[in-house]
Amino acid sequence: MSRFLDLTLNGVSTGMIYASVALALVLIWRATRIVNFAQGGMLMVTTFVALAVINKTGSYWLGFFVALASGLIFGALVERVLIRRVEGGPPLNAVIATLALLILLQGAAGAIWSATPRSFPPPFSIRGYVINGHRVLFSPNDLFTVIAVLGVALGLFGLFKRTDVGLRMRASAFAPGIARLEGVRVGRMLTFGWALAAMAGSLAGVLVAPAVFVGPNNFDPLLVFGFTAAVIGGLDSPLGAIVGGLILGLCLSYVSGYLGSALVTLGALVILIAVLMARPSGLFTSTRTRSV
Amino acid sequence: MSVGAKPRQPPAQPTAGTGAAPPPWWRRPRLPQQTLARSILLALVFGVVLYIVSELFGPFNDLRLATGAYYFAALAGLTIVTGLNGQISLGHGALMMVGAYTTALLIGREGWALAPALVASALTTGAVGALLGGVAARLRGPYLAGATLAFAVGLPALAYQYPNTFGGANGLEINPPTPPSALGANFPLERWQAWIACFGALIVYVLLANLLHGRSGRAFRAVRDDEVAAQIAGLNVGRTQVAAFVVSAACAGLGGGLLAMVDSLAAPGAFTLTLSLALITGVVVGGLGSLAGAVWGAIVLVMLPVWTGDIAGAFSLPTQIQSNLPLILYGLILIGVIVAVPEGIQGALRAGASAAERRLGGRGHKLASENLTNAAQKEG
Amino acid sequence: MRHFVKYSCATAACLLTVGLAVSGCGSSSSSSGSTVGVTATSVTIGSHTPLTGPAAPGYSEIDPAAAAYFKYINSQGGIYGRKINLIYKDDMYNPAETVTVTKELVLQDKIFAMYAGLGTPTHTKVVAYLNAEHVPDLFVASGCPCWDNGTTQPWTFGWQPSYQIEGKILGQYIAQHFAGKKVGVFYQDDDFGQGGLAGLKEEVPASAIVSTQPYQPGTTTVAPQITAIKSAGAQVLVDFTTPIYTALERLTSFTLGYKAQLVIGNVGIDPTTVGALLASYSKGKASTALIEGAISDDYLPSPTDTSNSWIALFKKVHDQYEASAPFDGNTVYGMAQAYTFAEALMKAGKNPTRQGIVNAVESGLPPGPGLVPFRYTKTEHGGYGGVAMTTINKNGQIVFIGPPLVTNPGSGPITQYTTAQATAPANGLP
Amino acid sequence: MGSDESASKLEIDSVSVRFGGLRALDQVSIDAAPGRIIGVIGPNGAGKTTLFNVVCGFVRPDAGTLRWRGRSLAGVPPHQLARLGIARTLQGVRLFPRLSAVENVMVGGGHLHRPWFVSTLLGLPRSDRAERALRAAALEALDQAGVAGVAERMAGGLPYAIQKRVGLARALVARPSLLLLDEPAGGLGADEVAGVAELIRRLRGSITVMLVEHRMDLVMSVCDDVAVLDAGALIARGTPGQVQADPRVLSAYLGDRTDEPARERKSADSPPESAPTGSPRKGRRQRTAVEGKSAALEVEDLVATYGPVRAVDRVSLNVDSGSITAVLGANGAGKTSLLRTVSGLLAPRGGRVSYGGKDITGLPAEEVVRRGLGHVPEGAGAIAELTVDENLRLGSLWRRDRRDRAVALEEVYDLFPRLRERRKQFASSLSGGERQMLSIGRALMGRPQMLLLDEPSLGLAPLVTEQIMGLISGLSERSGLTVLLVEQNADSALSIADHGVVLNVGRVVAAADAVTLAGDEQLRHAYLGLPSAQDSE
Repeated sequence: MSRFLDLTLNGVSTGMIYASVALALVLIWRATRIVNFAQGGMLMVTTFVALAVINKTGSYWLGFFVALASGLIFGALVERVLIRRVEGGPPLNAVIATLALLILLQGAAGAIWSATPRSFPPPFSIRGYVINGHRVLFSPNDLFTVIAVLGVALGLFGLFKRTDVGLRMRASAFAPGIARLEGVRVGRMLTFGWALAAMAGSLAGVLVAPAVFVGPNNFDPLLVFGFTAAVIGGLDSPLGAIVGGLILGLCLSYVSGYLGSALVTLGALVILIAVLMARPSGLFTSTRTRSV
Repeated sequence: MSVGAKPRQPPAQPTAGTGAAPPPWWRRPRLPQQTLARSILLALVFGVVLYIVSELFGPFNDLRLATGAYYFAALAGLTIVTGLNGQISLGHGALMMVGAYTTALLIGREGWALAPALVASALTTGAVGALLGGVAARLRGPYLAGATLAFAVGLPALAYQYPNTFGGANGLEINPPTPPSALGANFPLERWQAWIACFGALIVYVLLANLLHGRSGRAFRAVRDDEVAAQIAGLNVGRTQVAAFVVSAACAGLGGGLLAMVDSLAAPGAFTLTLSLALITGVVVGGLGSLAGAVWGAIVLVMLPVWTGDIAGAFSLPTQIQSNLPLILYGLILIGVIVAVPEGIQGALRAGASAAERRLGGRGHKLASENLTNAAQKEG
Repeated sequence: MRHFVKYSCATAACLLTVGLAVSGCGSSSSSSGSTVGVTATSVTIGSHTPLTGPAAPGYSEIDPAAAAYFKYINSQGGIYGRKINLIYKDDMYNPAETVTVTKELVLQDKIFAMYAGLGTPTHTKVVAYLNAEHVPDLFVASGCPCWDNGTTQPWTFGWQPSYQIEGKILGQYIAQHFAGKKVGVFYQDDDFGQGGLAGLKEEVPASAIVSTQPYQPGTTTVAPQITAIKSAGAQVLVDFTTPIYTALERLTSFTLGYKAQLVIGNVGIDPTTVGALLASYSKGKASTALIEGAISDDYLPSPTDTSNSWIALFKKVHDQYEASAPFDGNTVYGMAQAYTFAEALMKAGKNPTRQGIVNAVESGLPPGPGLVPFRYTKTEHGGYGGVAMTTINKNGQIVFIGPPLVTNPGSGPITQYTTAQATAPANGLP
Repeated sequence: MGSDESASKLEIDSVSVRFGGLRALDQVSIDAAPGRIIGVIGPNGAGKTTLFNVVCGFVRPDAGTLRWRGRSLAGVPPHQLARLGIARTLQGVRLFPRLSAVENVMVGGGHLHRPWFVSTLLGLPRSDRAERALRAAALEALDQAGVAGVAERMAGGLPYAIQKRVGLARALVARPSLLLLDEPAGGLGADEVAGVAELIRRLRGSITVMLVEHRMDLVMSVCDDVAVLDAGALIARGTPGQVQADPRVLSAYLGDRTDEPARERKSADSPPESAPTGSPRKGRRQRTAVEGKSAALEVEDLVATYGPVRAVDRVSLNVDSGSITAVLGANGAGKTSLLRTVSGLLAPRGGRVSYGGKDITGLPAEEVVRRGLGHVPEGAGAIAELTVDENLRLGSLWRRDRRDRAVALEEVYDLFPRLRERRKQFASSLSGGERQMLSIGRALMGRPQMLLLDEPSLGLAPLVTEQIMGLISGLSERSGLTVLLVEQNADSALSIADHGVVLNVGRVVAAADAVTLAGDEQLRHAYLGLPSAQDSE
């Protein structure tokens, strides 16, 4: 029973990490209809930046916020410099462009920071809480992770729902033509969407870095599982990203714990297919009928 | 308030009959009308070309030729499903893995000869493709991408889960094929492997060309262009999509089998997500939707790492930078190509060819050049 | 239909052109008569190793370290006046790439010998080829017992102690010092972890092993495995892990409040690497606090033991040629291996041939920086034949706690090796 | 075809279809007797295409039966119809753009010549034969459609009219016994329509043809029988002559429905209880001071294209400041394209647009709106995923003055009290009329000086239409708003307009003041294909 509890808690904390990568992917998909394979590389770079700041200043929180800020800038930059150039073309080209960016970023990170992974400090203790005399697999730092992801999700939710910019972004995502008629500069909103998405991604990076360390390839699995989570939840739904991440995190924790770690990726495949067979556009996207 | 132009309809009647001037001699090779005869002839031409190329090459370039040939088989498969049928697949690396393991198991464990083992690999992978295609036919766009990506990541787990059959992380090794003694004792193994791989690729090319220019290829492309119109025209969209996946998977399976033969192995480390992503990159950069594009894609996949390595080798930089420079160049070149020639290499060549044709052709060949443009589009 | 023909012909023409272009470049140098890869002034050897990709961490340091050592040797005049030129190529730990780069090295770069090809899943795929081509395949960087077969693979030689040997010796230590305690094993699900586990099982009674949990390289969380070992009540935890997973295991155990006597295989103990990964958790103590007291083993001097003449030599070379890289266990590994190659080349004589260097190795090599002897004979190609037990002290340094022990990969006995380590030559030349 | 022709009868019996609350088809029964050409007409949104979709199996009817040759079509998937002898063309053209014309047609005949998969793969003579036979049949069909000359050209690059014919050939090649044509003349010029009519006429007697059309010239000249749908119900059936004379039909088209009980299209759509101020007057507007006003919008020789279609063809018009100008014309006449080009959503290919004396040609939409030009788009202009409040606020976001934004919001809510009630609801939950109000309200949030309105009455009940027209008229009168109003419902539009312009196939065919235009033959011609002076030219 205590094992089940441990696996569940482990599932929740890894699930929240997946959720935050999924969130980043969903934001970009909603804004520009592109699956951003470079997300893993972008958050890797911002995490390296954060680590450099932390090592220089000794302040975790400064590094934390620098990561988020550099994510914002990086996302906007990528959209302006690269994505603009492939947006109008065949949809697969954008995918290839983000893949190429991922390779480029991993190469650059390897050249600058070397392949050797580094330690990234957690802001809070990683010693698990004690419940009923049993030290569980859930630490103050895990709690921080959950709170931070939910906080950013809520923050984004608030931004979307409560602010003018959010309203403009949603209008641009749902109906770009109508948004333009109402004076929304849709191009800027796309850039801002990429910036926000990269920020959500960089959050995932700093949150997960203490547990997977910082290296050019250390975040690769994160992208795969984050994308899987986003697809499970439905690529148009931020809420779906959170729920998808949690579902995936929990299921994979149980698969790894009860069936063996070899089956984790296969488990992800099975879960994904099961969900998509029931709902071909994910849990939280309503399937639209095709037009004749 | 002013009133616009009065209705005046230009006669839009098309000219009756074919009307096209006969194409100039240089673009009408006199070839047999029967597909079968033409296929054989083409295969012979290609075969001779490849034979000459392989003779010119040293053993290592022969190996590159063989590598290019198995990449081509997989890329041609991906061309069918993604280029012609419009279904994105990020899972063809895993399909190659199915083919490679089938070949390795049949040769290594069951003692089969190479040829039947390769055929069985194509068939087995085709069957797996039917399953995958059944799922894929229900999914669209990024959801299909996600499902196939999960397939690419998930399938290698089977190798770890059943180490007794699949050899775990180490995978399986097989003996390379032995060149027949008739070729002489010093006949290089790599050339023999190149011949086999090219023969396989040639079969894929000819069969797919037959398929694409016949009913099935039309159906694939029609479903890609407009699913509703295809249904109205009597095509079973779901079945066509599954069929495309089956054909595509069979090609990838053969490609995987050839990989197993060329590299003498089947191991999970050779079939990671990176391979699947490299394949989709290859078809897009080569030119989506034509077999010629798949040829270019194969050349890119084989040669680009070589070129980036050579360029990087020309510098003398600190180890850390030197090691990563090829990756950086690879990424930069890919981005450059995607931005500069969004239609891929084959697309750019066609555009260039028809532009040159127009300039050279003059007025007498106006219709002919029009034909070329159309033909070029048709190939896509 | 005609278009199809036309494009096919065009494609064929393109292929031919590309073919001609490619055949033009490369494949020009073929030394007549003399040994491939050996000239009057140089010996060219090649290696495959992951320089990029998920397997690169740590491993990517080994070949550059070796190259640095060869540069040092070259600056000292080389071996019989020949400079050693090491070409190492990135295979990204992908076996198909390993095959390609190996053939490139052999066919195009015309290497004299394959040197320190890294990894079991990768290098196993080229052993048959190298043996068929009679290319010396020296000092594979992996502890698989599969290199150790002079009869079927006369050209292939291992170098480090096999994982079984290591497992056996660690197992004996556990059986002797922690008798009656429950043992849990956390291991990488490949031949490295499985080999270690198999060796361990030779010595530790099956009843004592309460849980064996494999992990997949690349997995992001090992919590499910550690909770299983913890709930099985293991009092001794054995890690056959890479440094990253050693660190992940330590962090997870820390979170769980799981305390057991740690035993860590040589691959995953390097205090520099593991310490760097755990540095953020040290809170003022040594960065290796979480692995303090861990039992391990080694066959080379510790990189932190500056009093050791070999370490001093390697540090000097490192500072001269590869100062920007860290100086850790991988560096020592790479340089020690390079030294072994220099020994073999020296022993092969003034006019080295491929057969000559194989004969030289088979006739036995001095252990050089190693604490234990090589098991090189006509039939045995296994490399170092044992290890010595170590532990991590308060300062994060490796301390030897026992004499060098040697054994064979099978069920042979474990015996002490009493010869002391030789002193490093001042000029680095054997 | 021959023997079973007598049995080749399509029976549509009391078919009803509902989409959510909308009743798309209401107990429609139509028989198509063998060998006859039946036209299905009706205003936009009458349910014509839905009827075809039901026949083809894309839409499952909620009630009623369909029988073909005496057998039920229930559960027959669309791709099997070809084998049952039913072929269809689609609205627009929807050729396979990256296939050549002849390949397009070959796809349509694919079920007639099916070689074995393996023989195709190997290129055996058997598949060659099948392929040749199919190609011959396809070329014949293209020839029949009069476009054999383009056989090898890529379909996507063909002129629109040619594409239409290729589409027809794609249906004909299957040698159907029943041919369903969905707007075969849509987007074609008069000469081209005549050609299509000739083609269809040639089919008479050999196969049954059912066609959905807005182009009355075509319907009237080829059909044996005409069925008229309005708001999902069959309202008339008879020969073209009978139908043209039927007052119900005229009122369905021109919107004069005073003698008819209002039919509710939407179950939830009761008209707004408090009609906004400025309730509509039934008579024409009699505005006087028109000549004293300056031109607000000037359009000169404007050209815009959608792919191969020239949607707007050298249109020129002026809209006076403070006036209401109605742009009329049948479906596909280019009205919406005209608005989209003016407001910057569609890049013009030629010509000039100026507003308030300043050139705004080619200015992007987000900038045009900042010049005080609001655009109320057609149909579901309300963004369904946003709430009423959000939709409205979106309209004023570009304006700096935050306080005035709130004022504007209150003003719009005052104008549409019904929206205030639903401010927290998502737009998707609104009725059609409410959505239209929301779209208009959102445009007003930007305090525009001019409003471009695209079919505000589309799909609305007559009463609601009346109220919306009243509202527009009131706005114009009270605040001097200039309005360019695109409408199919000519009578409603002209009831409030000062001027009217009639578009046909992208061109202006008539322009006059509203009173003159309402009685003009030209208008009736454009809508119902009645003979007019122009035809005798």
